[in-house]
Amino acid sequence: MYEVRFHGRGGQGSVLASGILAAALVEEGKYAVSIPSFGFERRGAPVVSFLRASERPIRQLTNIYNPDCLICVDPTLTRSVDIFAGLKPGGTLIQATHKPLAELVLPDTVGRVGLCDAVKIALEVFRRPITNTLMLGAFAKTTGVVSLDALKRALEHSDFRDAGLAQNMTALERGYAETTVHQIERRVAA
Amino acid sequence: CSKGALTYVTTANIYNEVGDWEDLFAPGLAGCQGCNTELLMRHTLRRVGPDTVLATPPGCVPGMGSVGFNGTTGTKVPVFHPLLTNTAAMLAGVKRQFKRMGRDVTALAIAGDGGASDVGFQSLSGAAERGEQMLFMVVDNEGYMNTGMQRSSCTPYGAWTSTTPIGAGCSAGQPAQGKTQDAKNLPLLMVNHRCAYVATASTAYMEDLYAKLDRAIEASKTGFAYVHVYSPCTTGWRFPSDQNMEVARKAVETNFVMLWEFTPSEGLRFSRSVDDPLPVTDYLKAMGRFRHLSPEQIEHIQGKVVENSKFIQRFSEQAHGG
Amino acid sequence: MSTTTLEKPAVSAPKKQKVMLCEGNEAAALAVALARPDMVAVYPITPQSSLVEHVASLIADGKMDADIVDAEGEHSVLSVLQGGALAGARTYTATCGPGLAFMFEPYFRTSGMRLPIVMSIVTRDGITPQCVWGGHQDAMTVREVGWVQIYCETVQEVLDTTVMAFRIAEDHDVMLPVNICLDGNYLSYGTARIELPDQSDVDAFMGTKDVNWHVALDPLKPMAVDPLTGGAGGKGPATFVRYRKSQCRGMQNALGVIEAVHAEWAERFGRSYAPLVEEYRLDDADFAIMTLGSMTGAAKDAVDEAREAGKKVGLIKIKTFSPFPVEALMRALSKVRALGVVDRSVGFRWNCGPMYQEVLGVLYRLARESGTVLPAMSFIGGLAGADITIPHFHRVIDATERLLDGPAPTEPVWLNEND
Amino acid sequence: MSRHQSYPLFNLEQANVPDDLCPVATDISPMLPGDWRSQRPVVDRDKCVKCAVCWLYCPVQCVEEHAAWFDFNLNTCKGCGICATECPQRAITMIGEAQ
Repeated sequence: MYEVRFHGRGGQGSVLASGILAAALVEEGKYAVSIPSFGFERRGAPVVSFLRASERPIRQLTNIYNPDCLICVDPTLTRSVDIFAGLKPGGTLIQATHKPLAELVLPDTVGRVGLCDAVKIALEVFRRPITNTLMLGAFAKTTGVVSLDALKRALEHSDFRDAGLAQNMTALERGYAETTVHQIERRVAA
Repeated sequence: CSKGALTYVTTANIYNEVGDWEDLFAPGLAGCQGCNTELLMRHTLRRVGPDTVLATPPGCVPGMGSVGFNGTTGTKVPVFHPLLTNTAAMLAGVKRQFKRMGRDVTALAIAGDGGASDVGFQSLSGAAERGEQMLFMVVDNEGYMNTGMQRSSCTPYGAWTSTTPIGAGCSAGQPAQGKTQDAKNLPLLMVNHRCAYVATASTAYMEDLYAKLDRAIEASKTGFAYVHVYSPCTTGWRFPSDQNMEVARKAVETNFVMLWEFTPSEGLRFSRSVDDPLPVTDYLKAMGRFRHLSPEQIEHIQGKVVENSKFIQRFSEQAHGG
Repeated sequence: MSTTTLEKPAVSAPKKQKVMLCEGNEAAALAVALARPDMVAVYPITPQSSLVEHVASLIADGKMDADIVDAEGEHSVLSVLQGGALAGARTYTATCGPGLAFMFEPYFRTSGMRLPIVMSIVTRDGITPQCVWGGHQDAMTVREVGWVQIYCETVQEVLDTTVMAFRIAEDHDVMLPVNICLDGNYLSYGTARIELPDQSDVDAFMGTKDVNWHVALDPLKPMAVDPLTGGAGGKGPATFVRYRKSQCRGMQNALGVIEAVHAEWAERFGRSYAPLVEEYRLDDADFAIMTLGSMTGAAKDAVDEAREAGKKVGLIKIKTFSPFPVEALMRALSKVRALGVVDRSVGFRWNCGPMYQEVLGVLYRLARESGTVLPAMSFIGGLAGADITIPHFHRVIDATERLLDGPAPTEPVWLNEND
Repeated sequence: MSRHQSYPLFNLEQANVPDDLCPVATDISPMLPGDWRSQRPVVDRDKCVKCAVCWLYCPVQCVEEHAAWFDFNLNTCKGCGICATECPQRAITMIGEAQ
């Protein structure tokens, strides 16, 4: 079982991204379950959604408290939300940011980091800061849990059409290509 | 036509035309002696005919046995009790399915004013807004007469009902003198839904009623048709049963009730002149429920009659004169 | 033609099912489309809204040939469908919580008129406290109103059971409305992989439509529908009792029909579910926990973990809650020596969960037959969208295990009290 | 509407429909309110001009046409007196049933 928690803001499409990732995993013959958190998800308010992936059918329909991976599609979110709560030791962070790794404050649980200047790319692709599909590319690049091809196929089957689909394809590819992956060596082994 | 009523008497025209048509209610219904509602529903269903589904929410219409009792029915067309609250919605479902099946069936509701203007208003308004294809007739006897003459929102100002009684008053306020609010004008509310057809009618003006029924039946094939019939209640209003038509007539002659019709394309048109009305006291004194009225209350009612008349006349003028 | 016609016709192999990903609400909508209703009435309410939006889209896209009525409230939604059903329409809607409460007046009447309307309840907790999140309080509150009520565990089960609901409702031995309950939030918005049956296979499963063979509002078949019935004296009381007894009989008939329809579904589509009561790792269990709805998945995982730790625990899931599957539960409960029941709603009168309260009646019958009283306790969790996690179920398992050699508490355990 | 006669009422037995599902009624009510009457209408046949006003306003629609006059079906007449009050010819009198 591989568990992912998405962090974003209402309107940024993190719930949609979670769904597309689940669809991509199913494309690859895996099982996936995605659950959004439920609240009053107004535009701009911090939102969370959860995704489980497995080789076997998934029975749990619950939230995720100890994720293997965090995907944070908004660079400013860490100021207001403790996105790292419950992350498994050695866990992965996929972060939208223009900052280099050295400028990020990370807890000891983070073992691998994928960084993508998603807002800059999104402004070039969409002329708006829509980072969700970009960050799926970043996720594929950083973890290898899903292939870029499967994500593309899932995108093709999504509700995106025509120009929107083309833009999101570009975003996905650039997210994959322009993400830097860092392995963090800890002095003390667990 | 086998009918031999005098053709020079205009009232006989209706008889000559429809007298042979079957009365689609059972011969025996348990309406009160001289019940205007029974008169209205028998004429209405005869005119609408047997290719009809009839909805009659709780009230005098089913109360007199039109939906029957323990295995017997009072109606020769399919008939049902909706809830007091959902007549228009339930009938809409029936009509839509027949439309889907390509069958021409008239969806007819005969509802009381309580079930239409109070607790049933939401479903009525919703169905009218959606343009559900039906003929919705309201029998306005100005209260919940079937259950013991309680007040409805169509009960007029000053009227005695069993829940707006006449009393000596208490330390907290004035003596109780009947209903203290004016009636809700339901047909005007329906005009504001831009129904395919809206009309007011009275059984004292049968030719007018029949003409309006014809237009309403036609309109119900394409949209929501609404007919509001003022229906004096011998039992609840306290007048002798033989005076029914006289009371109905006086209501119109005093402008307490005005007869008009409305379509979105033609606007509102009076079907009987509202000029030179009789004083409203001619109407009020015809029945017991207004016997207690003070001069101030009568003045209030007369004022409201004038106000209502002007209000509806302005609708009419905007449609035709302006 | 010959005596061999007693054998059932062979079911042809189903066409390949489309694998896709969707949320529970969409699965319900897809199932409704497969069942080909004539009329759907909708009014949006959280967490049902996306379900009726999906239905509206399917109709707008020409993937579903139904008349959609955007009614002005749930009261009218069900009323429209009653009219439609009386005129012969196969009908569907969905609601929850306050919508179901507002619908109560026609809701009660639907079962009395024996109208086979199918309605999803995307379950939501009861207000007040004001809340828009999941819980079974809405469906539980109306459990005594004569609707068949079936709870789903997974998104796939939502899809399959929603199609089956029409067959169950319209079975001539049942002729009762059916609620398919899917947990608000976890199932309504939970997205999972599903297999979508082919329309032609579902058409073969559904058979011919005959919704209003027993009552009709049709000018060519004049009758009075629902005349006044009853009163003291005359033939009224006996007439009323005859209708009520028939309703109760239809409800009991539903038990067998639900089983048969599930068996046929498994044969045609290759997916089987315990139709009434599921037994999970029960045969060699000392004690069991009991669940309802989407909580069951996490509970099964917790049972597996507890088994690895040496606890002899099993699980009983109720799928069909109304009619209450007394006999099937008797068989399941006779295998264990203690029981913990997890409800996602409260029974105010008894200060316990409503499912637990229902089970007490079964335990009484079991005690009469076996001579021993099974200790049981009530757990209440997952109210207002709260999560019931594997750790919660470990608490349930541990507390239930202690019933084997200790007294049973009389108060319920509130699982999310300290979350 | 071209048709003005009722269709025959549905027959549960013929249709093989159980009588304990949805409550329905398929027999027309045999109730006749003629015995409610304390007064009955009497027509002066010489005065009756067959103007049909009594028919128009009779709530139970019990007015029957004869060759030269209109009369009343006393099985259903409730004795309300509307016909007598409305008759333009004053051709109808209400008389006590006891007489």
